Amino acid sequence: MTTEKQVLDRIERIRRRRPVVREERITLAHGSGGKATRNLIDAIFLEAFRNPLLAPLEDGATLALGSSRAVFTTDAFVVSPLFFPGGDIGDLAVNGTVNDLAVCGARPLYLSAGFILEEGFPIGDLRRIVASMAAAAEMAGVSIVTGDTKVVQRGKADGCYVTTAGVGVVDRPATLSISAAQPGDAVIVSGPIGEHGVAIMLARGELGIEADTLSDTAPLNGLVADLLDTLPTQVRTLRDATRGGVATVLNEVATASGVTVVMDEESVPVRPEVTGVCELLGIDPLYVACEGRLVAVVDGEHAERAVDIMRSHPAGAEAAIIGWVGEDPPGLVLLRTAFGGTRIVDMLVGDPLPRIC
Amino acid sequence: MTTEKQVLDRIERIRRRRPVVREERITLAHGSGGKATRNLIDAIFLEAFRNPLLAPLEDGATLALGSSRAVFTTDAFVVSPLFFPGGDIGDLAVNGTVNDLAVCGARPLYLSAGFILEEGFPIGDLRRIVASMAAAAEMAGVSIVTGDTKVVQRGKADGCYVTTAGVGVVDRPATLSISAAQPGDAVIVSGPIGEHGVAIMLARGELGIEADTLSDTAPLNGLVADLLDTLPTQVRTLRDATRGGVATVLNEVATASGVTVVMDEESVPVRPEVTGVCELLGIDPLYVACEGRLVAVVDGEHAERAVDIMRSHPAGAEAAIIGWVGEDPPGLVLLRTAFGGTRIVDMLVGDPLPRIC
Amino acid sequence: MCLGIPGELVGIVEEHTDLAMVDVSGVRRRINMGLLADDDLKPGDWVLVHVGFALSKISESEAKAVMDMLHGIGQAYTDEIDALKESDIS
Amino acid sequence: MCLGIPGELVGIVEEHTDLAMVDVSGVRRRINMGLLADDDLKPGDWVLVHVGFALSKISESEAKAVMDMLHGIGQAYTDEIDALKESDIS
Amino acid sequence: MRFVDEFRDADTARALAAGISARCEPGRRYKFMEVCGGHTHTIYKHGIEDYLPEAVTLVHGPGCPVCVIPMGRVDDAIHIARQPDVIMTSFGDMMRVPGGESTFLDAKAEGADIRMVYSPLDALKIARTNPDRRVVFMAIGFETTAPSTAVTVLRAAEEGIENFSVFCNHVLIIPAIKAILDSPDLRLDGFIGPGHVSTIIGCRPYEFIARDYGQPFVVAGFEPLDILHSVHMLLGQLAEGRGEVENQYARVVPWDGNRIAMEAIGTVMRVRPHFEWRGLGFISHSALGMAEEYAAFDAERIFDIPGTRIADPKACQCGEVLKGVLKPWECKVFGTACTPETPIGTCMVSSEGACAAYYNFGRFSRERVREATRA
Amino acid sequence: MRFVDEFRDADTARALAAGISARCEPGRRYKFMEVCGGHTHTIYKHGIEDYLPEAVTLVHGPGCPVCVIPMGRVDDAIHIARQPDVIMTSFGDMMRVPGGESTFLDAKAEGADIRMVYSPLDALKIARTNPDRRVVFMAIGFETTAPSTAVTVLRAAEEGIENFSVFCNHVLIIPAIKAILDSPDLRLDGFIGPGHVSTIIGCRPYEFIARDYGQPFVVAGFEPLDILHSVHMLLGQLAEGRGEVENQYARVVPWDGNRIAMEAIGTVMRVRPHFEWRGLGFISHSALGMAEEYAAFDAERIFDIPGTRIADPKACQCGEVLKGVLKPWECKVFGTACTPETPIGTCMVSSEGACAAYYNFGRFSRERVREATRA
Ligand code: SF4
Ligand code: SF4
Ligand SMILES: [Mg+2]
Ligand SMILES: [Mg+2]
Ligand SMILES: [Mg+2]
Ligand SMILES: [Mg+2]
Ligand SMILES: [Mg+2]
Ligand SMILES: [Mg+2]
Ligand SMILES: [Mg+2]
Ligand SMILES: [Mg+2]
Ligand SMILES: [Mg+2]
Ligand SMILES: [Mg+2]
Repeated sequence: MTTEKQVLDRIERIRRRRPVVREERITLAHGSGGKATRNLIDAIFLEAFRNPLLAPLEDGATLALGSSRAVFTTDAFVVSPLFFPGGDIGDLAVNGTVNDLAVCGARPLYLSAGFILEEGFPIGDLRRIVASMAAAAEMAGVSIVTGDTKVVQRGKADGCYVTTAGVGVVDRPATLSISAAQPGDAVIVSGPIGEHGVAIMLARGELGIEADTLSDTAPLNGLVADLLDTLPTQVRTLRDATRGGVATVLNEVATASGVTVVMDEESVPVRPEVTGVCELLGIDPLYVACEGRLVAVVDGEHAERAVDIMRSHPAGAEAAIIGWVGEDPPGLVLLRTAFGGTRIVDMLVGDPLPRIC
Repeated sequence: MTTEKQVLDRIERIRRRRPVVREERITLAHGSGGKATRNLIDAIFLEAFRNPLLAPLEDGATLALGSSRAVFTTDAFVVSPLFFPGGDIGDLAVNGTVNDLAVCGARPLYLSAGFILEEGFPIGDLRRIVASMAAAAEMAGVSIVTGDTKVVQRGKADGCYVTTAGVGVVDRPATLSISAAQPGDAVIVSGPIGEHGVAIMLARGELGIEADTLSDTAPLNGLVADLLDTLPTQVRTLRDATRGGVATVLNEVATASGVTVVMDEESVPVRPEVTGVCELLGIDPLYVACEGRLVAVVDGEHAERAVDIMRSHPAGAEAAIIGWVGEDPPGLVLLRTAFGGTRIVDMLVGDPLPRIC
Repeated sequence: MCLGIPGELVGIVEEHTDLAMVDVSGVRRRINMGLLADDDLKPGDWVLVHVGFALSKISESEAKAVMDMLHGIGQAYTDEIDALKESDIS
Repeated sequence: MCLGIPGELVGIVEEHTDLAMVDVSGVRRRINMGLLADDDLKPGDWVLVHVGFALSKISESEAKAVMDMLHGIGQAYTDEIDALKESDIS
Repeated sequence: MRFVDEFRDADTARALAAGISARCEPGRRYKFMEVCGGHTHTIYKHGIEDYLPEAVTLVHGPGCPVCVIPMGRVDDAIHIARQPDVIMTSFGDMMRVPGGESTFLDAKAEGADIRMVYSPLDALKIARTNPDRRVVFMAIGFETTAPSTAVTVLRAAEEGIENFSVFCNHVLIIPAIKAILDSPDLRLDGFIGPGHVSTIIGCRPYEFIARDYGQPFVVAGFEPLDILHSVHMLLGQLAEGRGEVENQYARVVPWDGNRIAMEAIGTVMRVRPHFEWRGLGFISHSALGMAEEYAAFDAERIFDIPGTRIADPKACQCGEVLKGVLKPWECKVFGTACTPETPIGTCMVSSEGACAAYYNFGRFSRERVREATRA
Repeated sequence: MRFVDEFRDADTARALAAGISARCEPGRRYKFMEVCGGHTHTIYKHGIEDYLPEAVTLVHGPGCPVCVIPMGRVDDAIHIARQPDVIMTSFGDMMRVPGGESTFLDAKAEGADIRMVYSPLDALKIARTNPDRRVVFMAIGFETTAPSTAVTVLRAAEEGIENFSVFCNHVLIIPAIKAILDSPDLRLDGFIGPGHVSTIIGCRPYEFIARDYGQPFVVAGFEPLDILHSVHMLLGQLAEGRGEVENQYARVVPWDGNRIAMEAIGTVMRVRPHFEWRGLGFISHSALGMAEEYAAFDAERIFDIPGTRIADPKACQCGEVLKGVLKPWECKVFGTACTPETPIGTCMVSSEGACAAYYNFGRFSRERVREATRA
């Protein structure tokens, strides 16, 4: 007779297989940042574009350009609404790309911006977005050096989409990688989670819920620089916890590094309003997007030091150790619940949440 | 009494003023590639992002990265229909960015791809697009190294939009610039014009016109490399003649370089079917987009050589000298018509043509 | 599906629509109070919220009674734990 | 607006819809021939096309007559030009 | 959060766990069924099983209203949603529930206008602001949710909103429990009763369970201490040889339920003669349909519905899982062919479904997880 | 392209230009008006003026049907287009024509469903495939275009397509020419007659011009040699002291026009008692409206149209330009306030408008351009 253990082992083997996309059409789940997104990327994009720079699926690709090392990244921003408490699509588009460069260990320098505008979009709104982008670029110390604008017929977009790409230089011999986490490392988050996603959900007005939640959108390159200046090799992995939230980032770490990540629910910073909204809607803040929160995997010996460094930067004032890295079972994220129990924290299966970035 | 000359001089002065955007909403004209697009870019984007790398509005920005020089560019692709005779949005998105790098004198190396997919988009179509991108990248010798995918609600896009950005290295001490044209230079086009734009218009099926026109989408980096290998400093300006066509490129040259560009209508290569469609619809092929045609301004002494080089490359088999650069009046493009007359060829005023790239 | 969350009544019940503002951890939503017309609700009362409706008024005394009982269970363990708490200096 | 283009009739007129295929420089479109029902159209005839309708049948003899006349005007100049043409070796 | 945080206290849990162990008779094994999917979710989400001794097993019952919707009803709903003038509305839980051919999410991707709502009142609001469309609310849920639907219909009638209707799939808990009690292959030692259903129906309807079947039945709250407390109470009854209905959740559940809510249901809805439950088959008097008097709001009467009947897939063992006969991992397709991404049975869809909860939260053996999470 | 390329031959043009110069009386100046905007466009596009001696000036007449639409009619059309169930269709030329407040392009950006068509039959096709929408064709153009509209309406009636209508703005060339001939401030030596209008109406309707006003009138084709040839013919009439109607464009224009087309117009449309022309004011019997019998297809009857009347902007001197009294550059706002991007008058909108043609193609003095383009 088959035992529970045999069944569970078989499942883990199956999970490690190359995913296939069985659906015939794109659904919202493919954009959720969870499993369906990952399957789409693996089975369609990685498969077709196969090359060693894309394959590790870091937040950006590290390139040799002449004698220099650079990081190159891109993100498309389709957030709705375009303007929300704490930010707008403009600063989101700048910060998002700045952060992807920063977490790859690069000093962000140059951004491109591609706009897709819907016929009828108010030019006043475009001015606001562009001004936000300029301010965010200034704050992050980057320049928007090239761009493109397309206009589509009314009804073929949602006002304004922005795709930014970014280039940064790698000055230090960093070994940052999603697959570099090691047993004994600590997991740190730079501040309270889920605020961006909750702010967006509420800003749509459809839920009738009111709360004072602001998006956490912010550039993280300063914080990352501080961290890497002091702990250049002790920092293993950096990620900004965007679509899919902290849980998704840690699942990626666990899978890529072949380790267990153990989270301690009680030490994960979550503001009460975020908890309130999540309880009301029955969602888990671990999966809710941030746009200005860093997840860092750091050599356990230097974890306290890393938290201190973060806390002395405004973007990391509420940094906290939220877990650690173990050896077995590889590829899984486990949670010690505040209640004192334990459970798995899996990749999100396509929850059709509203568009958040 | 005011003379005609006084009036015309006053107009030219006014035309040189910084443009303002008076409209309250985005219209299709802002995406046409003509004057409205240019005004939007000048008055809103340049104004807000002001920095010396963006200001020249080349097809890409030339960056110092460590000790290397690189070019960085982006384009958003929203073409409708997604699949058309001669290509699809996938190879268009790769070739467009490869070409923008090439015309800045860079060797295209790395591309990013940001996808905005509409809920309900057939995954089979996505596979086709991605396969096209992979094939185009292979042909151009570039790698797609980073990307992003977003899904928007049904009715908030038109199937699939792709924004590519690209990075290339500058190996040679090129002085290519939109403002480098000099009196005595020759103007060369690498092949028959307007085929892409016509192929797209017909592919939409709304005009009921049938013709065997194929899009000219193609990578130009090989052709450019051949040209610059032999004539590194004699080539002044390179552009791919996309939105707005050859006429728009030459207007940009005339304005930025402060020269007159004189075109000889008879020597501009146009295939009969393109002429036929343009005559039927009352449009001018000089303004119709190409996606694989190079416009080169070359030292007049070496123009024949440049044409020979182009003609020995498959992408330039039908290259031709189509005009020359003069001194006065600065900022204007003039045309010697096939009929033997002369006229101005101005920037396009927002003709609401269908989405072509 | 049967997700129900305690919230505090922070506004007056609006006559026509039966709606009142309820606060959940600093988050507010208008909730339909029609099913609790028999209860004598006032601001400060707590209700159980489900899909936009208040299903029942929460009894603070019953809640306290259960907590007291729970604290009574396994008294020995609780003593131990209290001792532990006092020694906690974090 | 009054744009009219010569095109060659390359298909049969479809009875019900009055439509026929017309070729303009290798480009084909179905054109309404209803306004030329009085003319006896056949493939190879040329018509003037305007907003999807054929407005008139083009007379080849009239065209030739005009061209002949034009070539006759300023015969002196034409002779000169013919000489020029012969010397053109490109 | 008040009434929440105090019921999640780990110290109290440890004390209570000790009490539970102390109440277990050495060598005896206990099998309790939590009827409600909300409980299943809580158990996994908080890792409550870590506090239970080996001797106590929790069995996940049929109380996930999403999980019991037969595939044919989903197809019928999609059929309605595909009418060009229809806006279909439902709770987010429904979006990925598989019908015979597709899900709401698929139908939406193919062009149907399907919108998630938080409350049936939001669906009514959509009807109010889209007078040229027909807005259908796909109503699912036990007695907990039925009153909200009923009140919404009453309001629609009051306001004369004619473009609003309900595709009623409300199910009743008592017939389901009875079906399980009557199932020959089942051995249970007691029930953790559905707390939120009971706010509406009260505790009396369960009395037959104690009386006729001699089973202890404790109506329980949804915080982890509530569950542990209920287990403690069930063990107490067993130790004392009692089989009674007890109310652990008295802070929320009045013994007599909610009169107004019951009346609203009684006005707007009627008990159907029978209704199909996924995995359990047809059960008499187990669901609510719209009353004749509210026919104008009844999507089943308004739309020409195919009334699709689709047999559960052969591989699917949801019925056994719902009855607690099989543990999720014992189903042959669990975790391989049937996963939350590609659910075959509905227990794999909602996070309240036994299979999904086990897959998402508990897929590893408890010892291994406990081992791994030791700091 | 046959019938095109041979009429663009530069060698023949040089010969013809010599012939034209030879026909000019020394010291005499000639002012010919090309009535049709298509001619204006051809003249600039091919640089025909480069072949004309100083003594010959071409004056651009009122024959751009887009340019003469009064602003109020544009506003009325936008009013119709804004009705939520309406699809407004028109030729691309209309998109940027300014009304009192906005253009079709603006209205489209604000949400109106406005679509460009190549043919009125395409508008009818849109009506056929959108039975739940009302499809309106904004009909513009002279007699050249009116038959196409008429035939389309006849087909709609035949097929019983009830959701199609025409907002009729067809104008008539003869009253416009007459208005110009009667204008006191005008001195002309002859007319280059509208070739494509004449395919429909023939050449007879112009006979009064020769007879009553003694002006030579040559119906001309649209290729550049046609224009030069016509100038040559006009000079010939003047040299011989004749004032007649001649047909340069006999390859296309039958002397008697197109009977079927005239009948189609006569069936579907009626001459309006008067109609406002931008810049020229009201002209009697100068436009076509829909006939009573086709009221079902008449947008003016179907829709509640404000019938807006808007005075031309003060700065606008389109009237003078349309009559050939002013050259475009002599208008005070030309090229400064009024440009193709921000047109004040309609002559600046269509590429057939005198101001737009001059701005886009001829803005520099001919000498300077000739100088600059010398190889
Ligand atoms: S694994 Fe799937 S098919 Fe098997 S019982 Fe669970 S939900 Fe049903
Ligand atoms: S410049 Fe403008 S306002 Fe003046 S006549 Fe021309 S179109 Fe009319
Ligand atoms: Mg990225
Ligand atoms: Mg990112
Ligand atoms: Mg990232
Ligand atoms: Mg571009
Ligand atoms: Mg570019
Ligand atoms: Mg480009
Ligand atoms: Mg370019
Ligand atoms: Mg991304
Ligand atoms: Mg859920
Ligand atoms: Mg035009």
